[in-house]
Amino acid sequence: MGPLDRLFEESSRQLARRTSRRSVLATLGRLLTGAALLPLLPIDRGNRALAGEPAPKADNPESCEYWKYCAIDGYLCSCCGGTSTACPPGTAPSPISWVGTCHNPADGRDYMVSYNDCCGKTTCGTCDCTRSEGERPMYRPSRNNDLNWCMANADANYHCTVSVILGVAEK
Amino acid sequence: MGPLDRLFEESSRQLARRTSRRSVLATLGRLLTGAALLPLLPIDRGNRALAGEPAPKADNPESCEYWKYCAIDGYLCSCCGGTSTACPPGTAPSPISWVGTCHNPADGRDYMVSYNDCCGKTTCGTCDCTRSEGERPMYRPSRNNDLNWCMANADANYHCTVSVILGVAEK
Amino acid sequence: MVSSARWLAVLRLAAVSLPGTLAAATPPPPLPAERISVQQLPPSSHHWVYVFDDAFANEIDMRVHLYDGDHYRRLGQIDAGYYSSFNLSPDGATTVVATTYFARGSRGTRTDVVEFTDNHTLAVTGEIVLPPKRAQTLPTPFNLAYSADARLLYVSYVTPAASFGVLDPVKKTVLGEIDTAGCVLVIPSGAYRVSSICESGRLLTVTLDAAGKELARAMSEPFFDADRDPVFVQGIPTARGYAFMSFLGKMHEIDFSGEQPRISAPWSLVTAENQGVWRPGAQQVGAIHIASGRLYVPMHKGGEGTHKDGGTEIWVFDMATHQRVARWPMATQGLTRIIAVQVSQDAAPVLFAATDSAQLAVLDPRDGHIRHVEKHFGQTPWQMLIP
Amino acid sequence: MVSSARWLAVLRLAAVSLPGTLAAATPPPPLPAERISVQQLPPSSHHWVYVFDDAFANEIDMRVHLYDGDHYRRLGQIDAGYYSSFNLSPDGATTVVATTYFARGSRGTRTDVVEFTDNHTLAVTGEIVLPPKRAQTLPTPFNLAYSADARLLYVSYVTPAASFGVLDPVKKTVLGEIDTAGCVLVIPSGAYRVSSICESGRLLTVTLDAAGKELARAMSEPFFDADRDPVFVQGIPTARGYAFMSFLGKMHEIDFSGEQPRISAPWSLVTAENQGVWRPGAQQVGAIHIASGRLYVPMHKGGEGTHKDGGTEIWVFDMATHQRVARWPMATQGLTRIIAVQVSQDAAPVLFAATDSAQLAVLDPRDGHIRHVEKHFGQTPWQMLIP
Repeated sequence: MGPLDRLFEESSRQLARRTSRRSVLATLGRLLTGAALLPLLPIDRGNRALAGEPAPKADNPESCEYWKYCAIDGYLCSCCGGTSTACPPGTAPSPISWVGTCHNPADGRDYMVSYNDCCGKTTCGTCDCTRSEGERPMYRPSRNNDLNWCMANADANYHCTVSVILGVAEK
Repeated sequence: MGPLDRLFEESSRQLARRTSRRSVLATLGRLLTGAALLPLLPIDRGNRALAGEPAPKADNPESCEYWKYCAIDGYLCSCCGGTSTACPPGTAPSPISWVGTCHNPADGRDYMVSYNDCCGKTTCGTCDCTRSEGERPMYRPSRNNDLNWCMANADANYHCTVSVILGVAEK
Repeated sequence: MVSSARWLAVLRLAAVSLPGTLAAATPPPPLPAERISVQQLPPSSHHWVYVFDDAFANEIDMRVHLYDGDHYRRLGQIDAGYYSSFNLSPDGATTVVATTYFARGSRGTRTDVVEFTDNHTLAVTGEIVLPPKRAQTLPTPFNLAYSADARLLYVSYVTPAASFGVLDPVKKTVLGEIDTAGCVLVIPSGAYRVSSICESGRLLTVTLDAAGKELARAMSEPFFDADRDPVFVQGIPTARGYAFMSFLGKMHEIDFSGEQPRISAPWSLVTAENQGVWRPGAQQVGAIHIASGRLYVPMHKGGEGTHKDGGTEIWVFDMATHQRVARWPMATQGLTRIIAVQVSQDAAPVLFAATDSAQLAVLDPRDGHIRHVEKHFGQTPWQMLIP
Repeated sequence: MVSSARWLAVLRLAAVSLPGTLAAATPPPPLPAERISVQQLPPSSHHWVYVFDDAFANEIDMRVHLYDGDHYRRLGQIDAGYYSSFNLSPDGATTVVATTYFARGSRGTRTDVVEFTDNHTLAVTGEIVLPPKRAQTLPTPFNLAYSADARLLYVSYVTPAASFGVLDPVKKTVLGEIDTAGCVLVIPSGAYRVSSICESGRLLTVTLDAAGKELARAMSEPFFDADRDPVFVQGIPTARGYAFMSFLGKMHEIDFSGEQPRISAPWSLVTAENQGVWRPGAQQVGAIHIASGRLYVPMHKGGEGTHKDGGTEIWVFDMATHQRVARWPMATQGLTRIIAVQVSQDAAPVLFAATDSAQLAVLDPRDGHIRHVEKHFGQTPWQMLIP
């Protein structure tokens, strides 16, 4: 029985009795990625305080200030042979991820962003970036960037992190 | 057949035919340590040019300038929980080693020093020290500090290096 | 071993290079041959600290350094593998490390394992191989924890489904696995209770028998709101349990001495006008000297998202009165942002602070005076434990 | 996916924050959802360099970085394990890494292995498990080397008894082991000769058949004196073989194109009055642009024992005339000591220099002008190869 099956079994047997519906949805949500994740996940708008400030390198994907990286904690794949959405050659993206809600100053919108780890090589070690806006501790895994999200990969070693727009964040 | 047996077999079968006696002795010498090593090893006096200069931290075993460290390249065990002659707790000294000839400014003598690696934990990482006086490339292993001298230990991981006086260097 | 020609050479050298001394005096005997040994640790001290280096740029090579806060020396190292967690046994005699190895360094067969190190010899004395479910996360005191009587050892699993393993640290076996219904971490209490933190802001407490089988479970009332003001999971040991600090600086003290956790009303580290302006932030967010009731917290000025940024100051509070009793800027003393704090529990305690530039500082917990700073103490010293 | 309330909010924000623009204009459509991919490498360039990071403070985590010397970007990483060696296949399509893994990171069962990485995908495509004899030493081009036709692969063994393994890189098997009578390293030539360097200053050359069995062996005359002026083992590729530089700056060119190595009379990088004053020193001590005959050497002022110290200057020589044609101080350009150099072999070459503070610099090999510097390029970038 794989982790997904097991999780569903747990959901029906125990989780639903003891935790809120929202928690269950978040738990399911963290097993998915891409646009399908969007309706399942809670949205965080806590990081708008800085929206009016100048965003110096908000349009450079090799800078930690790039707008999509608002909830990242790790190494930017853009500096490691990948791009902001592409894992470096020879690594594999994690199928599970955490999400953030990031403000794009270019169009004034907030976007849901999925952070997927790229896995199977040792730590890239360049472009360390910790921002953690809207990040939550591991009891909310869908918003947590401390966990090794390569955990479920065949090769579970963390290398770097990409960020992928899921869609505009619902108000 | 262990490496020592094998080496002896090689010595009798092939080495003696093809290399100088001195080379054979050096090869044997590097399998031993302690005072027994002394008569077998070549002596290098190339590093006396600096003997007249002030030796700033020559009496501090946590300094790379300590007189015994003249041919070291690695981490000083003195900074890693050991001393200049003691491996840190939980590590094991290498039974094989390289040697140097170091000048002790306190008594004006040159000493033969054996450098043994301490093995079985990952790199200590503090007090990096490279001096390499009288050091020779790996074709003279008894004087080479590039090799992992933990190579023959049960746990062959390099942690740090100690230095052990073998005796006064013969002129 | 010393020829007479050699003696003459020494005499000649002495005569040339030391003209002001008695050149004709008998030279000292040569230094004797030395023997290699393995250093033995002296009896342990209250001021020894175990410092976890996350080795953030080389995560397959994490390690724990044992450091002497009186003599300012490293005492030794315990290797910790990949994305690992560590803790100490209740008697301080053993370090446990939960870690992962891959057969080819960063690839290949994954082996999750708990390793036991004798804190007197710093040698690994045994291991328990785990199912490949170990929670690979940053340091907390609750990734891996002993029961109070050291008969059971609990290890967090996240696959990402959450559960925990129950281990027998004496027989070195896995006793079983307890599902935690999405709640995470292992907060140990009594014999044998394990509490986990839930996204709903509640604690799930599972009671086990001595063989690690579940006897009962219960949910607490919610004590925090993960949306509005989440708590750090780096709980701080108190006299009767743990305190959980929130991102905005609320202290939630929880008494774990009874059958179920008793949660006190929170109090705040910051005044109303400073809420959201000054805040705690670190990898290890606070330490309490229990006898004196002094709490040490790395604080900084910053907004949402800065909860890992590290403190520019250490603030000191009285746990009884909830008053701030001191505020120590660190930059003026040469430290960068404080990323972890720990304090010893003896009557003459020392305070340790690790920074985001891998400084390890030893401070006087009475006045914040820095007694000593180690530079380049590993790469990322993010957690410190003292038995 | 976008509600009308959301549109209004965007319009309102635009009206407030961008007063000078046409606030009533149609807003741009939202950015589309993105898909994760894995980056594909473009066709390889002559200016790509493979940089070996010895990771000296975390030696179980060595790695090779692929770097683009035109666009100043990392292209990817190949993991290299513990105390490893690497090389490239003659066609440049494959990176081979000889390394060691321990079952418990730094302890436990030792596995020596050669790993093959496809240089287009940077994925490991296969491995050969070795006997636990691999020479664990610092980078040279001769720790691990292909035959010219890529049918055989040689790997140095030091236990400390010296020998080498003969591998079949196609079938991924160990063919055998050749004893080298105390001589070390595998200098490949022809089909199939392997030369090793002996303490006596000679070369031992073993000739093999296509199955890796020894057919013959021969010893050269001595060409250096390990006592008086040893050669670095980091040989520099030349048009017909390799040049071995001595600690004092003598160049020993050896032609490996024939049945036996032909050793030329040495020439000197330093004038008589500078001998022993200025000297080469680095982990990778020189590089030659073969078509132009330009040799680049990190040089420094220093005495015996400084042969690993790194160069404060790069000196440029003409291999035909043996004249120094340039001398480039590096500190004035912001570089610390040069610990490795490499040059591409194309008609518009780039020169790479790595320093002891982990800078990676891209230079113009015509005038030494620095085009770009990467800081913190790993910990200890000690060897660079270009196919």
